Amino acid sequence: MDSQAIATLPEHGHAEHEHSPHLHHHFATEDQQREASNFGMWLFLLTEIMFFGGMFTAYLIYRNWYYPAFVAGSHWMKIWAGTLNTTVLICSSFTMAMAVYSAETRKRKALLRYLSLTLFLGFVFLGIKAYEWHNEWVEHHVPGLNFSINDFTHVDPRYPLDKPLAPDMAEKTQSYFSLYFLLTGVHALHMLVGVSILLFLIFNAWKGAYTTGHMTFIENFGLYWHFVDIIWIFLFPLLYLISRHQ
Amino acid sequence: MHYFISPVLWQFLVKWLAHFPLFPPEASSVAPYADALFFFLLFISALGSGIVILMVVSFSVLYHKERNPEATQIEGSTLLEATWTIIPLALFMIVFVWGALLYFRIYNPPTNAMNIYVVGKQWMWKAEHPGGQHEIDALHVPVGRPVRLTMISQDVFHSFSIPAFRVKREVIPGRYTTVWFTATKPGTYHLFCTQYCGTLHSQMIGWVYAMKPEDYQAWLAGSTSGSSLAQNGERLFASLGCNACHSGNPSSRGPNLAEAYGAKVQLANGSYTVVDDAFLRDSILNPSSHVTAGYAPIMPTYQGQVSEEGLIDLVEYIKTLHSNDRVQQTLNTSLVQNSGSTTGTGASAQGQAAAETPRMVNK
Amino acid sequence: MSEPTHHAHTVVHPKVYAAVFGALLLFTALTVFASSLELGVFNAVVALAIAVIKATLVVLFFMHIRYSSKLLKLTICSGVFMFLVLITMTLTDYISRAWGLW
Amino acid sequence: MSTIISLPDQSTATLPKRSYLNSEYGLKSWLLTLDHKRIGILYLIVTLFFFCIGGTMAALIRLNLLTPGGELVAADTYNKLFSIHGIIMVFFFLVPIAPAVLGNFLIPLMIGAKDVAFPRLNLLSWYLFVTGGCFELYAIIWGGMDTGWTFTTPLSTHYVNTHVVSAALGIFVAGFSSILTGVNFIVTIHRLRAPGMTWFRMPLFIWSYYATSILFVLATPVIAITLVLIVLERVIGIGVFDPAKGGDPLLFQHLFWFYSHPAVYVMILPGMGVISEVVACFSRKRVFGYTAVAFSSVAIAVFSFFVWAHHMFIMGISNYSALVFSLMTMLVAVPSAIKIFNWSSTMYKGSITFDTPMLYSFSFIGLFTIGGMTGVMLASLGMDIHLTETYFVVAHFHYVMVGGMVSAVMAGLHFWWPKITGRMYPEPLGRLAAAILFIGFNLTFFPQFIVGYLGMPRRYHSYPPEFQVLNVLSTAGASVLAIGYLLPAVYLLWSMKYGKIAGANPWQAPGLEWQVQSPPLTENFPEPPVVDFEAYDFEWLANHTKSEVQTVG
Repeated sequence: MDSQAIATLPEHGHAEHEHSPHLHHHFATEDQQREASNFGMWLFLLTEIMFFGGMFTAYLIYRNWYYPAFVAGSHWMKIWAGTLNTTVLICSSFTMAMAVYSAETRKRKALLRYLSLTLFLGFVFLGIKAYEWHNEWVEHHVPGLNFSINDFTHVDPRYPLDKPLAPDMAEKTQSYFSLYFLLTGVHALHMLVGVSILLFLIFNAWKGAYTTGHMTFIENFGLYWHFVDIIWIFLFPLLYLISRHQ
Repeated sequence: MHYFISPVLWQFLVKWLAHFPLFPPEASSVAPYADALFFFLLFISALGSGIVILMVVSFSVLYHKERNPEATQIEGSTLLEATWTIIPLALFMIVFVWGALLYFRIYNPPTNAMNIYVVGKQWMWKAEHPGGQHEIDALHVPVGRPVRLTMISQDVFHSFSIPAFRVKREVIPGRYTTVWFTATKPGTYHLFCTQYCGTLHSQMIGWVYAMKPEDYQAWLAGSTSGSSLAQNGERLFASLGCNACHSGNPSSRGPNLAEAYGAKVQLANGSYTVVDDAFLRDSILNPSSHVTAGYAPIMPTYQGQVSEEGLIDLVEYIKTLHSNDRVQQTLNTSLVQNSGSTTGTGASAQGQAAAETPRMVNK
Repeated sequence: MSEPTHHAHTVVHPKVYAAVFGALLLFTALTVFASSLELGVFNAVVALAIAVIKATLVVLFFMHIRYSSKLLKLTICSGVFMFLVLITMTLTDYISRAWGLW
Repeated sequence: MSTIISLPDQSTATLPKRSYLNSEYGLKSWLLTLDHKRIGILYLIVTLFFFCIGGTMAALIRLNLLTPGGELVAADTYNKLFSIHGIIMVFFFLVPIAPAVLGNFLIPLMIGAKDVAFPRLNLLSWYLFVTGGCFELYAIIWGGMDTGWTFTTPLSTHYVNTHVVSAALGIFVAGFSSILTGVNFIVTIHRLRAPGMTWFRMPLFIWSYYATSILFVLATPVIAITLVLIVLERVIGIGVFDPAKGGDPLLFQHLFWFYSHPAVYVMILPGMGVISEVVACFSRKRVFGYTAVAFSSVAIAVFSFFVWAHHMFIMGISNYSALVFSLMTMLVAVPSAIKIFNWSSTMYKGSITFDTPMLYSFSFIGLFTIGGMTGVMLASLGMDIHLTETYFVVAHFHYVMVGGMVSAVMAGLHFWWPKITGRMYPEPLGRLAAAILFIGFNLTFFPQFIVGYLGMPRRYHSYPPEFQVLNVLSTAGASVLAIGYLLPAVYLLWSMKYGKIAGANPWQAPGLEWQVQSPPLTENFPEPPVVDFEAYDFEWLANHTKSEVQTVG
């Protein structure tokens, strides 16, 4: 690589950047490299927005069409679990932000601590989600695999004021649960990917990789983690809260 | 030319080349309108392409390197660019408005149109005339009278296309779509399924027979199946027990259906809707979404119990229901029949028909 | 380059993170509380409004957009815009089908 | 100022000692390369492989349609043929060929960068593409799929028993390759331009690739999730698109076309970029109205998100939506018209030569104009009712994609072939091939407009006998077209070894990519270039070469 050539560039003659081991040959400066990867990560998050966009569209349409079924379906959601999970994710977002901060201020121990906390909270979230899914399996609420409309055609003891649904509308609770499993499933898949990357990050952070000033990777992972949090911030009210009223 | 090839082959070629169409027949009232727009579009296309070709060819000749060794650099011209932005835009707007008007002409049937039902399934078209005439892969229509097709698919997307009439409409599972036309020339025209629908998609074709009104009447009379759609519907109505609630009595549990078709009703959620074919069909399949104000949502769904043809019969029956006399009559006879085993009274003719009707269901 | 490559990189103080964290928890509590009220249509409106506020907080502070270049702000806006185009233009079709033929 | 360029005699030129082609040897050096130029060539090889598959299917389709009875293959075989043809050609040839091949090779060279922003991501997207392709090949070899490339529900979810799942997964995986390529290009164009390369000094090629990348990033994820839904529907039956379970099959159409209409512009926008370069170079003139052409690329990209439901006019969308989408479609046609007129006027007072790339550009302009105008016919609501789902539509999109895009790809491939390989192809054969392609194309697809207006539906295995003459014409044209594709394949391969040495700048073009040796070095520019001239600045080039000749000579 011709580092001589870079040095001749008038605007970017910062000597300390030239020999940085993290600077890829096609970038002139480390700032440029950092901005580029930051921008790239954001573009990737845009595709994620659109990816969820298709599912949100489907959700809105069917909620419009089969509102009573969505009411009945969301009554079977455990609000405490949803609230707890929202809190867990928000906490993990906070610890992730703090991890990025620790990397910025080059504190290896703090970085390790916050990353491990984030990882732990990620597992807690997945655990609670798995518990909920297990419950839904037991209650025969998994469309396509294990579904029965029984719960919706009879009065729900916990909601004695609710009228049971007519069989045709009760069938439509499948739409609700399909979208529920689709949205939470794809979200959990993102969490799984995030958790796996976190393991890798912790290993590298332990070796001191991100506390030398080169922290693009951890910064971008932070963006990803926060994005997954944002998705949940919308899923929680959509699936658990807004359809609870007749 | 024909000295070099065999005369038989030559004659065959001439015949072949002389007898293939380049333009479809115009056989409906909208066809001339569609073709007028088409010729306008052809004209502006030719104009546009002509200008482009003229520019490219003349510049190629005029400014060929041999003739013009040195290019003159030109930045652009706002005036010219504005011209070729605004003129195409104006032309496209004309096309848009014209096309939209034609669209409404083709898809908004006149109120006096006669109705024929079409059911699409892999891979055939079934047409059902109100008089009970059934046909497969064929459609007989009178000339000079608006015909509305109410169409539905039993399985996948199909598309009902009559090129000579310039009409086409997707036939969708779960939902009625309509199209209308007035045939203007007696004749036999192609009927195609144009939406890819599986293995034998290209066999899902048939013929449309546009007939003089008197021929059509003769055909109707000659191919009757004995009972009209409404009569079939009446039997189905009774056998499904619809009359138990929709008896028309003021105290009955279901809304009165006499003269219901075309009326505006208020639904339980407060909104108003016009009772049309689609509303009737959906109410049978998804009753809880179509509860009339003032009634309890107690009607069971008939999803999976009535075939699309059966639904058409029911819809047609309700459309023709002007009073509840017959409903109550059927109700009485079926009561009689139900109690028949104990009282030993013979069932009436209608009761027998009702007993037969399970064959109509799930056909 | 037309965009400045030497963008001042701000280090956000943990106090800001803590404040945002507190606000997020507060809004979570609020949205759960609001869902227990009978507000009719406004249940959905309130819940979504709170979700939008929470998401905005996360984007602005945790994701550093408040301190980022215009390019990034524009990028996010365009993404949200396209998301809304997908949803609204599809939904208008469904809603306007009820208008029937005209 | 003069724009006449007197270059030293190029015939004595030799291939440069060091270039990206000979920097490393061996299969591994190609499969693990991070060099954008090598990745571009990897893409070229794979997409051409898929083109051969798709082309074979097309040949079989046309042969089957020689006779009205469709005697060559059985109906379900025919359905598989056109489904494979569509899926392969759309997702594995047209979408990647221009962005991934020409874009990868040229974007860094044109903006003065050493590489794309994320070289490893770039290699990853090639591997994703190959993986997607393997899924597709698996589906084809183990029996094919017969859904058509549009995967219409409920046909694709409940009524066919073919390899829909692996076909959909293949497209899903390849879609991520598109997304990553798009991300890479946008970041590269924003962040890696050479000093002095401002937005309005960029070649128009870069503008149109920028617009394409926006479409990649924002539209592709929607089809990804749609195909996931199809797969889930088939595997576990979740019923989002199933009318029997209360789902709406029209929702599938909405989501599918939200991607697939912008995808059409993914296919044509890069072609437009190529044409801008070629027309400017062979007219020796700056593109007429640079700003208008640049912004019309972006306008096409933006408007293309608002037009998707024009594929659904007869499917029962609401009247209101039909009006809105028809209007938006009319609007998206305007920027295309602007471009056509601007290219034509670029030739005004130029100094035109008719080298092969220029001939392909003429072919593009002609065919794309016809394709565009027939697009306006289809966008017109009432006309669409009669024309849609017939061979008219088939002819229309082949005019745009094959007539337009493939002509543009051929123009680009010939134009940059000397840059890619360092050697020239035989010029007379090139011109002949361009002429054959144009004639063959029109012979193949023009009869389809007529047969379409007559009402012949698309995807028909057999058809009424009165359409036979036009179909025979079309098949005859297809055989000419096949020669038009085979001939360049032969002479381009031949030229890789035996073509005469091209030299750095055989076309005397002013773009940055022509100021470096051919084939370029692995790092593209030994010294980062400083750009102090506008795009298509032939006067700058003339001065530059003159001073070089003076200092060297």
